Amino acid sequence: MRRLAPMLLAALAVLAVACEKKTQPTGEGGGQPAAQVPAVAQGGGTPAGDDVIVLGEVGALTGGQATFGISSRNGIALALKEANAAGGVKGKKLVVRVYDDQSKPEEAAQAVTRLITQDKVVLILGEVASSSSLAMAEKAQAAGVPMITPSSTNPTVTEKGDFIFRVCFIDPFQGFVMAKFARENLKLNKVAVLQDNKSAYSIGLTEVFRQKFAELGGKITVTESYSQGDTDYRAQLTAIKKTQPEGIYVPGYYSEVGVIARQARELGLKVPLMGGDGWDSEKLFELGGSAIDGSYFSNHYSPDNPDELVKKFIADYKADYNGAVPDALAALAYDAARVAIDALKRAPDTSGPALRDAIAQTKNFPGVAGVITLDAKRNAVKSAVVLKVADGKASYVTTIAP
Amino acid sequence: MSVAVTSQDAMLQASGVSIRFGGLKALTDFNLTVRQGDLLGLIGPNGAGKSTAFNVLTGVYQPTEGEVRVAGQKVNGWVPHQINHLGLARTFQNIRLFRALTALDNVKVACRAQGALHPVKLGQVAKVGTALRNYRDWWRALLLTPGFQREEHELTRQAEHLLEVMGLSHRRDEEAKNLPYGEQRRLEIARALGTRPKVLLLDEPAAGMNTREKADLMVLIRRLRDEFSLGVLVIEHDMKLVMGICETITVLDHGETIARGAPAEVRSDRKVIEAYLGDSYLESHGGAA
Amino acid sequence: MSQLLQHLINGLASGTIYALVALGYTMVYGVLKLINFAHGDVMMVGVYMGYATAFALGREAQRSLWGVVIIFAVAMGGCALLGFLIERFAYRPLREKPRLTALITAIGISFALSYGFQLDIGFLPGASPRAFPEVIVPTEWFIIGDRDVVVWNWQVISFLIAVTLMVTLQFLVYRTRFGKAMRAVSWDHRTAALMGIPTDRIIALTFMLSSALAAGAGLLYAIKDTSVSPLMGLYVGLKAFVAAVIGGIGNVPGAVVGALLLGLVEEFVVGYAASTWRDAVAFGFLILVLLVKPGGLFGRVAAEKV
Amino acid sequence: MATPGATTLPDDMAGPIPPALRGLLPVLLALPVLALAEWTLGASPFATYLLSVVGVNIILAVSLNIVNGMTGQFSIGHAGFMAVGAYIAGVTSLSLKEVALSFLPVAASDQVLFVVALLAGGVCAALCGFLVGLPSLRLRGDYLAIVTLGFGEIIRVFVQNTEAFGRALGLSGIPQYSSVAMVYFWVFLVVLVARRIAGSSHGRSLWAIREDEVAAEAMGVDTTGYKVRAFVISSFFAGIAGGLFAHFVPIINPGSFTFVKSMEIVVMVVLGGLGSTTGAIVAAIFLTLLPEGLRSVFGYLGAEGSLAQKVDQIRMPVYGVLLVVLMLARPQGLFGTKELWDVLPRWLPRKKKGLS
Repeated sequence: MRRLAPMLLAALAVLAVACEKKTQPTGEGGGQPAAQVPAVAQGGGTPAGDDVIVLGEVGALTGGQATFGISSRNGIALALKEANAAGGVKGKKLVVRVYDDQSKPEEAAQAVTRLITQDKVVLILGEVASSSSLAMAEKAQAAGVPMITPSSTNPTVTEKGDFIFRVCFIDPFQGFVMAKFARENLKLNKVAVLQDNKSAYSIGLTEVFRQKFAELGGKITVTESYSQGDTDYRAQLTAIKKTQPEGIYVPGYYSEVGVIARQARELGLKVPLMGGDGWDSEKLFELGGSAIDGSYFSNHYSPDNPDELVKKFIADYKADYNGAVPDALAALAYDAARVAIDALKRAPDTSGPALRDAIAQTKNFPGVAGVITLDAKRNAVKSAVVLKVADGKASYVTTIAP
Repeated sequence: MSVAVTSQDAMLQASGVSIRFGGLKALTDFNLTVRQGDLLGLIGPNGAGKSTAFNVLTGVYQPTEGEVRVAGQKVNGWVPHQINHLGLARTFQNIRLFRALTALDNVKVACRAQGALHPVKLGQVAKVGTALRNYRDWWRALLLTPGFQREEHELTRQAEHLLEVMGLSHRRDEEAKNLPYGEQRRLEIARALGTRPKVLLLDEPAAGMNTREKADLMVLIRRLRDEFSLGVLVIEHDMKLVMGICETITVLDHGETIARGAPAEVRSDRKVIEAYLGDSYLESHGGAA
Repeated sequence: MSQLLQHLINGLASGTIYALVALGYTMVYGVLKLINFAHGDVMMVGVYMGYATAFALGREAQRSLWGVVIIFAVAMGGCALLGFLIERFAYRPLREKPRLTALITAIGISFALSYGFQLDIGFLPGASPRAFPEVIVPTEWFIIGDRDVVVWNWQVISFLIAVTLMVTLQFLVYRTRFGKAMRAVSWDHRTAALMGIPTDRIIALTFMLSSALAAGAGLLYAIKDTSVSPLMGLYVGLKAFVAAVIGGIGNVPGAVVGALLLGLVEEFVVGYAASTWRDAVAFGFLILVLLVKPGGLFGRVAAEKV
Repeated sequence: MATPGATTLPDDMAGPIPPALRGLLPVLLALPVLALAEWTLGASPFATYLLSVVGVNIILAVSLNIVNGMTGQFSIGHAGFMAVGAYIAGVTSLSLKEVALSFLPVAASDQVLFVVALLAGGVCAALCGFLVGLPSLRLRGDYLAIVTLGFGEIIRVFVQNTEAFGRALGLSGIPQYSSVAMVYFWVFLVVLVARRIAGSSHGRSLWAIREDEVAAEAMGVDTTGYKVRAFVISSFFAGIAGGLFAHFVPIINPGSFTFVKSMEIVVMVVLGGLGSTTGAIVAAIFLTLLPEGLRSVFGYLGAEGSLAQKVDQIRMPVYGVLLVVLMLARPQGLFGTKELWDVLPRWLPRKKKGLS
């Protein structure tokens, strides 16, 4: 008993030292730490080493949203690989340091702080979940390090400050797109909603959809909820069935929607399902099978797009990740990384303000998930496409402009 | 530690107590009175209901019928610690010390419960007031007020005194579980005395002791009764011990009181002999009776 | 009316699966007084074993009767082995130690399994949910009205499998030598050991049995909800555990009744009240039951001998 | 790695410090130390953040130890109390955001309001603790555990469905008043409270309940009352921990207070040794720094390359395996029921042996 406890303490001390070491910027060999005065846009200082530029990424690699975090990570890795193959930026190689936040905002805040102060990253990419992005945005803004979120759609994220950008559209727009499509193209009168109560994204889309759909003269029969991670939605669907809707709006993620579609058909609900970009994944067709056929969702881009860029992205992604087809999150992450690389190329140096200004000037950037122009609120202005699912793939129906 | 009651008052009184577990009658029409200075015995073969009687008296079980009074107060429906506060303390048949605590702390736990400045208001009302006062008491401990320190000091002194009385001073800082068996028994008695009881219930205090230790114990029990002005009720298997010290003996069998009286009377009672001989008593105890 | 019937079917369907998982908790608790937090994750591993087997068999073979039997056998056998290993290396060394210690190793194993299976390294499946193959080709068996109520073949088959497993278990526990030994160990494993019962072996067997049962339950669950994911163990495990406690943990029929009740309560809360409050109601129901019956519906609070 | 010094309670009255001063002395000593720490750390956001997380976890572990370790009850819903504290304190701070006490400088006024918010959170959590403690009138052991777990989950669902608490997105924009000094002031307080309880007759009563509830009751200990009070004190500090958490984490979200979080706290307590306050502290520090340390280790092993991207994922499974290994190696926890100074090598001054 007397022997082991001190030993453990010693191990602890070693660990602490291991952490401590990192507090000194590796580039400066343990010299006076660069002043990291918060809120003053001094920038992250010189990145580690002379021949690399370090980017930071925070994502959910474990926990409830891991599947989205991993897609994003893959997309970013692909973009960096391509950039490095093309000679990097300003003669330097790009390196991304990826930290897992276990799908928790406090871990995201911790990871992003580590990226900024220990790893001296010049720019931050992430997260999918808006709560985690909000936590990161706060820290990034305070430190004056630009951050691009690939797929956090909550409007408040970019409101955190002028260093925060996004390359996707925001919740209100997508809710509006589907409401308009359902009412005007599909001519639906009565629609039920099934939202993911654990996801801010889903709640955000639901609110806007309900409001817009009612404004356009439609009727919401009922709003039911499930929680991310559920696999049995029969109770909600049975309750929805009672209200005899003509369509069901399911603004969730593919990981749940596929199963929802199956169970809806199983219960004899034959009406079309509708959703947002959270649906976009090969997994949707795997999980939903034929049940998902005849459904619609709004998205950033259409995979039928003859654009070379999209084709190349899909092919490269497949080659790198065992034939997996990229989902929207991977595509957006890929775009976010490319926007970042583009800005790094254009910026005079890698200081925070210089990068911020370079990112803010992004205009008509050809992303795989649509052409990106950042507006004054640092949000991407993009049209949305509506896709229809049939025979295990999604095909283009129409485009709806903001 | 003087008690302001005359020896005439019944400190513990059970009248017509019965208890039933499901269909099983564990105790029937049990009557008992303990006064200050009494030294009573409760005997009976295995499963006669002796421990059940103890448990009813101390509030572990609730009587199905009849009533129990402690210091004149009816205690049906009370929980054990409230009954303890009225002046009833006990030891356990299978020693139940606070094993990981030191001998001193074992006794201090008991001393404290009584020494509290704001003893728990008895009865079911005025709960809120006591609750609040109890919290105030915590503050004194958290702020380490001088009064609290004095009180703590006083508790230690009391507990040390009790250890001394029981001859356990040398074990003061030993964890209870490390004490030899006989000393654990004595520590349990010391702990019970810490609650400043008026009546002490001893549940087989001599179990597992050798003849010499038993003899010492007999002396000790008498001494405690006199020194602390107690009424003592002893459950015992060992007839010799009971006969040796108790003035009145109650004999239980199958939950019923089959005899009561001075040792000599009980010893020659037919029913008692029958109960013991006819039961497994002889087999298990090799005719110790 | 038809809606009510549909809810009833749904509720019973999830209830039977909760029951199978709950039985595992209850059996292990019975013999070891241990809340086996890794139980749900063992179930998850079992489902992945079944998933891998189904793929190895190929689309045609997995749908044959023998295919299904092989899938269940592999998953249940594999899980029995996993359960054995966990018990042998993570719980047994701690048997005479405070109960909480084993609980912590259980949590450790739960973390290792559920997070480990989220990795996409080597054979590990990755975090994304997968579609579980339709090993029982779905056919509608009963239809009421204009498809107002639909009962599918696999629902009936699952129900029958679940009931068969439960009856077998009941038989095993109350009618065999092994069951008698198990109950003896549950009562007091030291005394049981003194009586010549091979305690270690009985406990190991109980673990294997409960793990196999979990794998079976997990497969039925995956067939029902057509998907499998690394976190399913956590969600289902928690609910099943609650079910076991409602019924009185350690009590075999209690676990079944508790699970069916929980399944129905959840279903009706979602169907007729607010779906957002489902989990709160489930736990509220649990607390209510415990307040009225502190030992669960069928459990007894053992009066401590003084 | 400053383990906040626990106060010692001399067994008799004699001593260099006058009794009247003993109560407050540790607090007076701690304040300048904290101020100094704050001054040194102010420049490093990462150290500040990490130390704050460590501090919050210490508060959680030490407070849970009062219920699980000292009293021997088994609560696995501590994250629920933390959530109550976090949300109540967060909402209080948000609504007082524009308020300033005119007679104080802004910074000081903010700190005063912060403490008010913390106390609001703590008191609400304590009330919940009282409500959860009440069933302990009837429930024992694992059944009590499951009630606490259920309570935690109900709180989570409640937050998720309440607009004022930000639902699934969470509550953001809470002023970030917290500082290392403030966090460690509360760490210090909870440790002080835990140690003083342990050294007082209240503590002995709790230990007695843990050792043998029946005997404790028979010796006049109001077991139910003590259990409820242990719950109240423990959940008060969990609420404070939550409140602190809400003021340095930019957003609080129901996902941060799941039963997995509760389990993490239980793990800290058990790993430290049930009943050992210093054990809980050491375990909290160790387990909080472990993932971050693994990150460093993996970082050194090779931050580039394709496996490096996956490296961070491996932390959690490794954490799980380590738990098992640690428990097997030391089933009684780091220190058992003893405190740090009881297990330190002999050449260090030893405390007088006794209940600690």
